Formats: sequence, structure tokens, C-alpha cells
Amino acid sequence: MTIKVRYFASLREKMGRIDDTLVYENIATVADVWRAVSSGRPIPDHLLCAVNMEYADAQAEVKDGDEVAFFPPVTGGAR
Amino acid sequence: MTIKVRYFASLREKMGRIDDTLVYENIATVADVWRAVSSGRPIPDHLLCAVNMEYADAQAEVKDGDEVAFFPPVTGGAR
Amino acid sequence: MTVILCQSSFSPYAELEAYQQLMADDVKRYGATTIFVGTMRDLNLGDEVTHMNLEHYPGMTERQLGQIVSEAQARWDLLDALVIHRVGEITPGESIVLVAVWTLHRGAAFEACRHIIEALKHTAPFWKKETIKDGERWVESNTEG
Amino acid sequence: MTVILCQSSFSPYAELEAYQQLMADDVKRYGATTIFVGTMRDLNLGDEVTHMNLEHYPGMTERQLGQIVSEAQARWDLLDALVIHRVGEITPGESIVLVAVWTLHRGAAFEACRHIIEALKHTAPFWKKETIKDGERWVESNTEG
Repeated sequence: MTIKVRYFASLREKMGRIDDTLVYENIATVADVWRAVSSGRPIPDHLLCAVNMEYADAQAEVKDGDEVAFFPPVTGGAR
Repeated sequence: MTIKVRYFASLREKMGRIDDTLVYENIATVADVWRAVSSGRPIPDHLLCAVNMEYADAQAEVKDGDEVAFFPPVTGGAR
Repeated sequence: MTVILCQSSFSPYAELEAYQQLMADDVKRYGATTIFVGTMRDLNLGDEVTHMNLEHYPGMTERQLGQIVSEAQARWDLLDALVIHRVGEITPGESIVLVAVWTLHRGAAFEACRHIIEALKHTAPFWKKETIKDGERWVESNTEG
Repeated sequence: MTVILCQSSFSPYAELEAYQQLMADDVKRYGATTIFVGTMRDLNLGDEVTHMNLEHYPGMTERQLGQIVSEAQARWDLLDALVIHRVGEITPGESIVLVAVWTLHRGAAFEACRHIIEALKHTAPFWKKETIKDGERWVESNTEG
């Protein structure tokens, strides 16, 4: 299976890259994706996740061809 | 004493005039003004009153040279 | 803070653009602007309305609007506020009232703008006379929100 | 209902004027328009800000804004709504976001406009990086109101 993983804002800077393409076979959930890109760590509490551009939680299912994104809290709109 | 009395909107049409100038000597309150212009009737419940362009109630004092206005409920702004 | 009574049709957005251009630099610290525009509809109480006449009390209307805006300025720390209100003959589709407030943050802007339009509707001396198919009628109650 | 992400400076009032001109006649039954404009300030968290970069998630940001507006339309029976949001490099004094809603009556217009800007701030994928005297910093919490 192939999963596109995208990072935004301060997380993108911390990761040192804008995306990854995973070809693992043992990925079932968003939490599995995070473990695969972060040397086995759990998802930090404040991080937000999306699957195919919809918000998702760590237990959300991930299928072949999905796009998974991780990013810090959003700060849209005006102050 | 001289009191200018003004009427607005549907009340103006009912009175058949836009204003009166009273020269009575026995006027102390807004209620007295209304009695003088309406053949001794009390102020109808829904009518609003102003003295010198500030909202006032029936018991408000009236002095020589004051402008007293009577009008129906206001309907400002947009629907 | 500016209050204008306007005898003829006005464009709320042209007025806002012009007003902001003329703001002093120290006022231009705003982060939030909330605006309300009330427009005349061609339908009221189930009847088609061809036009209406908005009567006011010259002198008291301006004074009352000024008081409403001053109180809102003090209560919500407004950087600026603009109120424009039509008087006289108005046809459907025309703007009746514009309320705009400028603040540092959005909470105050929403609350102050809403407060001003509600206070205006309930206390500013304006009276509406509508022309409908069957003749003319005074509108003597306010819609609630 | 229209959602626009905008790469360069925009004039909220020119956009509103143009948008209203193009409205279909059956939409022009509105009696109330409530508008919020958020403007970049030159001060945040006590520091002077020279400019900021607003990052977004192309695709998801538009989708999320579209969902917010659709839900508001259904809930408050909006006749129309316009959201314009800047992305990229922004300097103080420039508009960041415009939210406008058109309804029959003012209560729904105020509530829907406020709801949209709050939902936008808390769920739309935008991230702010400010440039201040000492360098750059990510802004990772929202002001409440």
C-alpha cells in the first residue's frame, strides 16, 4: 500500500520535510502512520490529523492511496 | 409661559397639525401639556413623550420655553 | 464617531471605503470591523410594498443616535464607529441603515454593532409609512431580531 | 455561497459591492447583511510585527471553509454568504478575512456571521508565522473573541 503523508507549519519545520510517501504493508490507522514517520513515537497530544483532507483521530482507518496530514493547532482568521 | 408642542407620524395625522404653541400659565408637567392640547384627556398608554429632545415621562417637569413632543412607538432601523 | 442622516440613496460600501481612508493613523490600530446593513425589502407583513417614507424628528434623532454611539464607545472601547441612516422616501433594494464599528478584537465588535442596531430600532425617533397596493399604512411595531 | 482564498491584497468593500451586483434577483430579497472584516495589526503579544506569512493546506482549507458555510446556510437559512481569506505574505493594515452573510432578518445575520468566523478560526487549516524584530515565530493559539 502507498500512503502520502503531509506536514504543515511548525511541524513541517521540525520534520525537516514537507511530505513522505509510505509503502509499508502494516499500516491500519493514523497512529500507525505517525509511528512509521517518527521512529515509533506516539502522536503528540496537541497535533491535529486529517485523512483525505477531513479531520480524523489517531484511531481512524487508513487505506491504500490515502493522504494523511499532521499539523499543529490552527490559527485562522483575524486576531 | 410659552411651550412649543410637536407631533409626529400617525399622531400628527390624528391631531391634524404638526405643532402647537401654548401660552398657558398653569402647566407644570408633560401630562399638563397633553391635557391642554387634547381637551383634558390623559396621555394614551402607547404614546411616547420628549422634553427638549430627550425622552421624558408624563410626570416630567416642563418650563417656559421648553419643546415638548408626542409620538407613537418608533420603528427605526431595518426590518 | 460619526452619525449621518441621509436624504438620498447611499452606497454602504463606498461610504465605508471613504470613511476608512480618512481615519487618523492612531485609529488604524483596529483588528476587527463588524458591519450591519439594513436594506428595504419589497415585502412586509405579507404585503408588497412599493415604497416607504421614513419620518424623523430633526434634532432629537441625531441626538439620540449620538448618545447610543457614545455609550457603546465607552462600554466596548470602540476605536471608531459610523452610523448612516436614511430618511424620507425609500424604495425596495435601497439601504436604510449602516452600522460599522472598529475595535481591537472581534468579540467587542460583534457585541457593540448588535447593541447599536437594537438600541437604534427601539429608541431612535424614526417612523415608517409604507405604500402598499391598497394605500398607505404606518408600521408601528418593531421586528425582534 | 462563495469561498475565495486570495494570494494578494484585497479591498473588502470593493469585493462586497461587486458581489452584490452579481447576485441573482431571487437572492436580492435580503433585509439584513452582517459583515466581519479582520485586519492585520502591527502589534501582537506585545511585540511589533512587520509582516506575517499565512500558510494553509491547499484543498483541505477550501473544503473546510465550504463545510462551515454550508452548515451555517442550512442552520440560519442564509440567502447568500461570502468568505474571502488571504494566504501568503501579509503586511499590517491589510485585510486578512472577510465574512458576509445576507438574510431576511438581522438576528440570523449576526448569529451566522459570528458563528462562521469562530468556526473558521478554530477549525480552518491556517497557520501564522510572524516576523518580529528578533526573528520569526509561529502563532499557535487563537485569541478568544
